[in-house]
Amino acid sequence: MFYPLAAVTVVSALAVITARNPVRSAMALVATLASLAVCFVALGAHLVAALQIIVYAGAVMVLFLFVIMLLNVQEDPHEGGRTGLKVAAAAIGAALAALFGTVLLRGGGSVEGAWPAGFGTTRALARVLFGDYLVAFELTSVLLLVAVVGAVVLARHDSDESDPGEVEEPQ
Amino acid sequence: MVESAAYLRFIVLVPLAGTVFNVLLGRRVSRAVVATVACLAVALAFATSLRAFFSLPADGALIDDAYSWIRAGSLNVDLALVGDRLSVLMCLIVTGVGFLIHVYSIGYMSHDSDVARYFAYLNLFTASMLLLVLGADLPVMFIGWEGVGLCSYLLIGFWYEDVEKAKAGMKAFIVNRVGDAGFLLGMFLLFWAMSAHGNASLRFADINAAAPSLGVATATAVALLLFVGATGKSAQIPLFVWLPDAMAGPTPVSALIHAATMVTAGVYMIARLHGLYAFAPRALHLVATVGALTALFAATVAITQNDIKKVLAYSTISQLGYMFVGLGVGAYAAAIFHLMTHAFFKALLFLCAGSVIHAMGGEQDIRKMGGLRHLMPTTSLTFLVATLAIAGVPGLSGFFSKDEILSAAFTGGHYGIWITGVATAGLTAFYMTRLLVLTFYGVYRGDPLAYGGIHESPASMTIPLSILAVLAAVGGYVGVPALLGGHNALGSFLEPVLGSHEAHMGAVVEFGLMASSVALALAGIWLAVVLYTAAPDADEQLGRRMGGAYRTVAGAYFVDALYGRVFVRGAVGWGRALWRWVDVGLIDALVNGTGTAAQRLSASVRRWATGNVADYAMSLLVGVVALVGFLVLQGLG
Amino acid sequence: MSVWLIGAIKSLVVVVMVLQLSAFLLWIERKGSALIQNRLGANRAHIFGVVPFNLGFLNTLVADPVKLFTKEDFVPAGSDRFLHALAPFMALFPAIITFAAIPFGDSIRVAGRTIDLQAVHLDVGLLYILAMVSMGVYGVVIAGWASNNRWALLGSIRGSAQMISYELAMGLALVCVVLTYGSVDLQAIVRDQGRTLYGVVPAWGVLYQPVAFVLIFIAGMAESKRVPFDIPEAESELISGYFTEYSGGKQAAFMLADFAEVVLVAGLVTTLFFGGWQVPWLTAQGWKFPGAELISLSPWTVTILQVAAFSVKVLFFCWLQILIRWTVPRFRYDQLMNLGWKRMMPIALANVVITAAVILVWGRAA
Amino acid sequence: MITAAHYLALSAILFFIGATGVVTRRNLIVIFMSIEIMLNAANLAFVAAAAILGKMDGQTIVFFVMTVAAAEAAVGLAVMIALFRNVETVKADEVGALRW
Repeated sequence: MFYPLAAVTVVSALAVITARNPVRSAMALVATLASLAVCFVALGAHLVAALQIIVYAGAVMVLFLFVIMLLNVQEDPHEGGRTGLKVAAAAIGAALAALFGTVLLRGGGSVEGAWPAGFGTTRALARVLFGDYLVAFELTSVLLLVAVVGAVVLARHDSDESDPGEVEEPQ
Repeated sequence: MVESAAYLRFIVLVPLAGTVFNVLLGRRVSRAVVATVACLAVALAFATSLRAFFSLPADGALIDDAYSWIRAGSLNVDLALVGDRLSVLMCLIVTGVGFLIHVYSIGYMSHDSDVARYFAYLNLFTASMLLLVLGADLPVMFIGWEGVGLCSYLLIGFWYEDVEKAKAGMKAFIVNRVGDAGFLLGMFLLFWAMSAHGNASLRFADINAAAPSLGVATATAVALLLFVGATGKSAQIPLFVWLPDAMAGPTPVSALIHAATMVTAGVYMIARLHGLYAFAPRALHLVATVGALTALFAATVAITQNDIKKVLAYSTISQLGYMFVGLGVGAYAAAIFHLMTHAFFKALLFLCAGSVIHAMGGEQDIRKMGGLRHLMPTTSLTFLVATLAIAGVPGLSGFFSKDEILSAAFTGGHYGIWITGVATAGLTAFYMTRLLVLTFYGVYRGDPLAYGGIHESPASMTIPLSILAVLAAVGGYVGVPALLGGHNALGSFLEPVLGSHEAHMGAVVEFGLMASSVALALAGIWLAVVLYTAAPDADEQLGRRMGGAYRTVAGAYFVDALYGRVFVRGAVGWGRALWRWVDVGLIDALVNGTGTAAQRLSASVRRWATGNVADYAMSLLVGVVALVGFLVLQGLG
Repeated sequence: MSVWLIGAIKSLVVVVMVLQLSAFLLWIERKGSALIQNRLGANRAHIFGVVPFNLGFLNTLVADPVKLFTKEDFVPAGSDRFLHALAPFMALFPAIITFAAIPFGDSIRVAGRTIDLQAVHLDVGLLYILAMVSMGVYGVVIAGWASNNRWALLGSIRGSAQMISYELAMGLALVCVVLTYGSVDLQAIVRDQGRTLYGVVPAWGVLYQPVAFVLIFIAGMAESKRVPFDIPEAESELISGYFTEYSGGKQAAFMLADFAEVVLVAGLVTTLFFGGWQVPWLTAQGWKFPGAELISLSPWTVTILQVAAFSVKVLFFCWLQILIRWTVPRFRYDQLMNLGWKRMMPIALANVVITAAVILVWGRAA
Repeated sequence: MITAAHYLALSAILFFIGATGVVTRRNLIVIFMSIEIMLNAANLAFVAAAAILGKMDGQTIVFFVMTVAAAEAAVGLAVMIALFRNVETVKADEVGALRW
């Protein structure tokens, strides 16, 4: 079960960075996120998996698609340029993966061992979230509020352009 | 005995207030208000000086400790004013003559467009001069010293649109800087010496008191350095060259600054420090020698000048020489006496010259004048009085003061100096009579068309002339020597400050001395009258006959040209060399090199900042790989 | 292995049920709309051309799909073929697998094994449904993008904006439900509704959360993009919206997805607010009418009754949606957005606050 | 037997893919997506760690990562819209006005 899942994840992730068309990249990313959600389920994180789909696949990626369509970003015919950079990036990325892999593999342990009762349930997560991490949780809400306001301010047209009432005011 | 008198500061502050008023509001109010404020300020200063004069303690001074100026280490300098007999007398001269000249200026400057600026400068000058006179210590005097220098520069270059006049102002300023450097060095040395003797004060009283303990060498060095300052300010050899050029300024300015007051600052300063100079006999001797040489030298030059103001300028230099002779032979009171009488008659002479120039529409060449006494009777008469006074005709002020100096010189055994002085007296009588005759007597030689326009000056000018004429005539009677039945009131008045200088040779000798100088003076007058009445163009014949010698004298012995060639051109050459080799070659190269190096370096470094996020991410990635690799290796090892 | 087998069987059952129900709805819609509009409706699908053998919905049930799937599968020039093909499945797939979490009956015991009548028993069932509903938007977006057609793109942008907007109100309303039941497990929520209030009234969710019911029902209809929320399709404006460039089987998939969503909304509303598979007063042992003796029933009977009750409820809400679809005219775009953001969202927020306050003061009902 | 190491290796590979994408792609939106991949790789590592340790903290961190990622996406995409409105491009190498 793990290997096909991992294969799907990796292939779709590769598709994200190799696809010429941003929409295809986005769809590949959705696939990556979905298969990662399945990984989460396999690791006993049901709630995180659901959140992964709701937040990432359901909201963030739709936002991405929305922006892609809004800006009408076309396929990039010159995307093939800078081969040297790509090769170097791939080499360094591989080195990084190898290094991380080295480190992470040494910290291996079973993931199918005896989890404590209620591990990964909504209740368990809520207990930690609203216990040890309460302050961080509240701060996160502030962060989101700020982000929303910031996004609105940034993406908004200038008010004098978008307000037709001003223009139609009789002289 | 010292009395506190806080009103002394108003002698300085009232003219200063006049300046402030005319600077801030002068352009907005009428000319009448400007002039009234300026004259009133000086008049008030004169009145305050009179009050100080009448409240002088019998033996002592009035002190106004206005403000503690500098407190640094052992150095204590107060912005203090001292009103003793010397300084109050000077105040009266400055404000009195100054007031008359202010009034005169109303008429003289009536056609000028920038009266407010003129009177602002004039008031500022008066304030500075009074500060110089009243200052209780050397630094305060130095402020006044620099202040009058600044005003002199500003007023010489008053008509700055004329480049020559602006240049004359700069010349005066620069030459004075040379002298000021000496003054400053002297002041520093004096402070050092005073500190070394445990009395870190620069008060005149302290200096004069401490002078004996300074040692002859130190005292001489200080005295010489300060004398350098005095030669600058008072136009003595070798720093006289600026004064003839200073005639570029308005004539009342020449009268006030370059005849009556500022140029006497050097004399006043040495008189103030007489205690110090008394212990530097060599320096004192040099003062006398320089004064005598300057007097003779300037008198010879004055004979050959054709510009009415230039003649008076060289005359001033010559008379200042007399004063230095007086100082040099230890007759400080006599020097101050001559300073006072000279202030009267030389101011009068300049003002008369101004009246003539005013009437002639700016013409200053005496060869184009003549016969003006019919057209300008008051000016002519007052000029005659002044001429007789300066020539030393007995009974007039110049006779008494000059005679006192000369007799002091002879009495002191300075026979060479005495001979020089007597010769100068003859020359003085000659060139002054020449000036008088060429200007006011004989026939008119100028532009016939302008003849009809020549007229006597207005009352605002003639009244000061008359008053000064009276002063020039009778001013000498404050110092009638005992020989002539007087008791030298001025001398005894100043005695508490300057000490007495009574050394009599006997009546016969003194009469002989007096007679010789008087005879020489009368001879000079007679010669001039005979020569120039008969032939107004006598100078040209003289010039032809004497050739190079005459040209040398007429060109003031080419001192100016020499300075120009040696110092000015040398300085310019040095400046050019420094600019080209040091400034451009070294400093600029260093600065530009630094800039260029930084630019080149950054030009190569900035390639890193491609503006492409991918490259930044790439370098970030490389860094992460390196870091993680290091950690992994460390963990594995 | 039997776990897998049981799961597979359950999944198959659910998928078939949903698909058949969707197809059935197609016929209901045709005849229903005819009924509403006082006309005959679809009546030309004969078997061998014999009228008596026109077996009503069965004919249409077969004829419509056959007709659709045999039409030309047209792909417009300049479109992204892969994404163009992917889109219908992206639309249909989430709609169908959402049912996996919806319980259609209580657990039964077969051969010593307890089997939930629910494709997958998920701890986070409600969130799962929310997640899958949010995935539904991709079908719309990709379809419009891949069609290389302005109307299609406009339709998909409208569709995605609409779905995101109403998801918000729906999510907030679901929060109220979660607060009420104290669980996100759908089976637990349904079981909780088996209680009675004062021993008489079945404790269905609608009694606790009427506002949330209305909000979720409206939002659900908006998610299914049907009239009056058919802005993304809007025949009179955008030809056919995001699936303008689709034909044949792919178009059938979109239609199927629409009807699947209708069923999904009905199922969700039923589960959350109308007791799910609960039959009033029916317990695992039999009927226990208030004030009456227990009428004992066998477990199988009870199970069948429960599944039937669930089906009837779902069908009722499907019919309600069709009724609304053929009754109310289409919103304008601004009206749609105003309703979503300025009406439903604040109401949902207020509802959350009030619910939380009530629970804080009086405690949970259960 | 699937161990945590498998998941961690998967996480490393995903991170590498994301990093490579950030460096090689020119389209800012795709770069953004690559960053999301990297974030998700980290998430996977967290969840795996939670599974290894049997503690919920790892999953809680993922919750925060998701929240921050959502905020980042909102602001980042708004920036991109503003950028596009001004310079008509979302190519990373064409937006170099502040270089040098």
